[in-house]
Amino acid sequence: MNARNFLACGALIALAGACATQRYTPPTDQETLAVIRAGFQDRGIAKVDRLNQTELQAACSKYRNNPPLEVRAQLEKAAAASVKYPGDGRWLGDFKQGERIAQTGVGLQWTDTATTVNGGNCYACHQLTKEEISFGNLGPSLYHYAKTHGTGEPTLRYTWGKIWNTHAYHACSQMPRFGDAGILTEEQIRHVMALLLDPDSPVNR
Amino acid sequence: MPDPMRIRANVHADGVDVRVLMSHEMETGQRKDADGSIVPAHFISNVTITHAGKTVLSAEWGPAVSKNPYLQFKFQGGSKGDEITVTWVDNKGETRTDKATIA
Amino acid sequence: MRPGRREFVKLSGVFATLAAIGLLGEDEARAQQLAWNKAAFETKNLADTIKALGGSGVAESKDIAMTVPDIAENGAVVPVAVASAIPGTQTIYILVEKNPNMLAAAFTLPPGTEPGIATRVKMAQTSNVVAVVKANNQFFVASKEVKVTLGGCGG
Amino acid sequence: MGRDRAAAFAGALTSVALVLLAGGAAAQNSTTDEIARYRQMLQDGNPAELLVARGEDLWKTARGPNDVSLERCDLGLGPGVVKGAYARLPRYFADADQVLDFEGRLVYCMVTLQGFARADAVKNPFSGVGERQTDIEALTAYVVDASHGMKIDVPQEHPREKAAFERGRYLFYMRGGPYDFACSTCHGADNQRIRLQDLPNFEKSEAARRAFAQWPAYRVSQGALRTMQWRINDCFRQQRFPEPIFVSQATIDLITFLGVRANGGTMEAPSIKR
Repeated sequence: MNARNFLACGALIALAGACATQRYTPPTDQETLAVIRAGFQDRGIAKVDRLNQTELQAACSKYRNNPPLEVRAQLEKAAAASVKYPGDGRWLGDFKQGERIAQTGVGLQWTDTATTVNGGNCYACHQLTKEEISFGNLGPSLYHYAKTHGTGEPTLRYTWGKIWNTHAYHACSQMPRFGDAGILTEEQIRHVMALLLDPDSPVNR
Repeated sequence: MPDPMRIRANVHADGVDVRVLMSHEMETGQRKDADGSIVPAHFISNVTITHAGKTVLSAEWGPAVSKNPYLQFKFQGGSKGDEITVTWVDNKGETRTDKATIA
Repeated sequence: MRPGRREFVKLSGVFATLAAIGLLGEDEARAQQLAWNKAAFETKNLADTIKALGGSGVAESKDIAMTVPDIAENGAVVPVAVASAIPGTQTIYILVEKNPNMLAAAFTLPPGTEPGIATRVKMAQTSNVVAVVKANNQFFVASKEVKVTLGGCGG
Repeated sequence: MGRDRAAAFAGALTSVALVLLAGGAAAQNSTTDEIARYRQMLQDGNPAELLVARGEDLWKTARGPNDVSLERCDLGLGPGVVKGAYARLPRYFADADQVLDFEGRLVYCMVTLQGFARADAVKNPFSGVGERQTDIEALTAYVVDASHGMKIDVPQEHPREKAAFERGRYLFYMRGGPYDFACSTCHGADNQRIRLQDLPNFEKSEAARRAFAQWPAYRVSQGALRTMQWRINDCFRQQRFPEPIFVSQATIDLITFLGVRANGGTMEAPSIKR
C-alpha cells in the first residue's frame, strides 16, 4: 500500500472527487498482519501472543484448510508424533464425568481464569446422546459410537489420538487439539473416552 | 427516572389490541455479582392499565417475568383517539406512568 | 407515530415528577404495592399457590388454551400466551413449576377485557408452564412442558 | 423501529399470540422447527424499541465539552443524515482519512464535534450483565433503526475500502489461539449449527445478507441490545483469541468484509435473538 498516494487522495477528494480512480494495490500479508496485531490487546489469560500462528495454523489458513498433499502428509505426521497415549493402558474413565465435560464449554477465554476447569464442549459440534437435543452439527454425530466403531484396541487408539490431536488424522480438521493444546487433562480425556465407549454410557444406549 | 415505555394500542373489529414494552431489569434476587454477593431482587410488582377512568387490566408480577417486560391483551369499548394510561410500580417503590393514544 | 411518543414521554415525565413530590398518584402507587400477594409469590407448589390465592382446590380444564414453545432457545425469555374460554374468567395466573418460586404473574381482567394475555417469563430449567384461571371464584388449571436448551459455544 | 412496522403488525395480525393458538396444537415438529417457532414468537415486542427511543433523545441532546448534539455528525450521507446511513457502512471518510464502521464513526463525531477525549469515548462501550445500556449502545440502536428496510450497500470504490475488505478476509480465515479457530471454522460452510444456533456461511451472499441484516440485535439471553462491534468481540472471545480493541482497524476491516459479502440484503436490525 502506498501511504503517500492515499494522503494525496484525502486532499484531492474535496477538489475533484478523484479518489475512486486511484490505483489500488492489495495489502501485503505483512501489512495485513501489522493491522491485525495492532487491533488486539491482552485481556486476562488471553494474550496477544495467541495471534502468533503455529506452523499448522499458518498452513491451514493459507490453504483455506485444503493444503496440497505433501503439506498435508507432513502436518499429519507431525501431529501424530505429538499424541501421548495413556502410559498405564487405562483408556476409559467415568462416563458421567465425561458427560459433564461434553456439556460445558468454559475455559481459555478472557472471561475465564488460569484455574478454570476447562470443558470439552463436545455438544457444541456433535450429537452424543438421545437425551440432549441441543447439539451442533459441525462434527459428525457420535451417537452409538461404540456400536458403530467397536471397542477394540484400534478404536481406543484412534479415538484417543483424535481427541488428543485431531490433525494426526486430518491435517486441517476444525476440531481443537484437546490433549496437545492442554485444553483437557489426560484424566478428563479418559472420561470423554468413557462417554463414547463405555457400553453403559448414554451414548451407547 | 426509569426509561419510558413503548405502548401500542390499535382498534380492531373485535376490540382494542394493546401491546406494552417496559424498561426494567427484573432482577430475580438469585443472581450473584462479580464479587459473589447476591444482587437484590428488583422487579415490577404491579401494573395498572386504564381507559376512560376505568381499569382494563391490572397485574401482579413476581421476579420471574422477563427483563424488559412485554404484555399484550385486548379490551372492548375503546375508540380511535382515546387515551390509555399504563402505570407500573416496582418493589422498591419506583413508578412510571405513560400514556398512548389509540390508533 | 413519533410526535405521539414524544408527547407522552413529556406527559409521563410530569406525572412521575408529581408522584415524586407527592401531589398525585403516590397514594395510588402505595395502594398498588400493598395489593401484592407476597404469600402467593413465595409458594413452591401448585396446591400452596391456590391456597395462597384463596382457593380450596383446582380442576383441570380443556377450556384454557396455552401457547408456549415446545422448546425455548433461552430460558430468560419464554413467550407464554393464555386464553380462557371459561365463563366468568376473572384472573389468569402464569406459573412455572420448577422455578424457585412457582407463581410468575397474575392478570386481573375486568368485564370488557378479553380473557386472554400474552407475556414472557423466565424459566430456570425445563419444566411445566402452568396456567391457572380463576372464574366465578373457582380455580382451573392447564399445563404444558417447555424444554429449555443450552446454547452458544463459550459457556 | 416501531413507526412503519407497528402499523404493519397491527394490520397483519390481530394478535400474534392468540393467532398462534391455532398452530400450537399440531406440534410434532422437529427441534429446529420448534426453535424457529420460538424465534417467531419473540418477533413482536422487541425491547430494542425502548433503546431506540433513548438513543434518539441522546443523539439530539447537546453533550460533551463543546455542548453540541450529534445532529451534525456526517455518517457518510452528509451532516445530519441518519436515515439509511447505517446500511452503507463501513466506508471511507476523507476527513478521518480512514475506513470507519458506524461505531468508529460515532466515536469520531463524539471526539471532533462534541469534544470528548477519545479515551473517554471508547471506554466501556458494552454494558455488562444487569447494567444500564451504554450511550454507545443506545445511539447505535437509534441509528440502525433508521436504516430498517434499506438495502445493504457497503461501498468498495475507494482503494482504502478495497484494502479493508482484503484485510478483513485475511482475518476471517486466520486460524490461531489454543483452539486453532478462525472465523471460518464456524462460518465457512452451509447449514452448520453450534448447539441449536445457526451459523451463517459468510462465503455465500444469501447467508451473509441474512446475518448482517440482523445486527445489531436485542439478545434475550443477555437482556440487552448488542452492537456489531460487540458481536465481533464476543466471537473472538469464544474463538479464544485475545480481545479485539473497540473500533480498531482490524475489527472495522472484518465488518467491511462481512458487509460487502452481505451487499444487496435488506436491513432488519435491530432484530431480536436468543
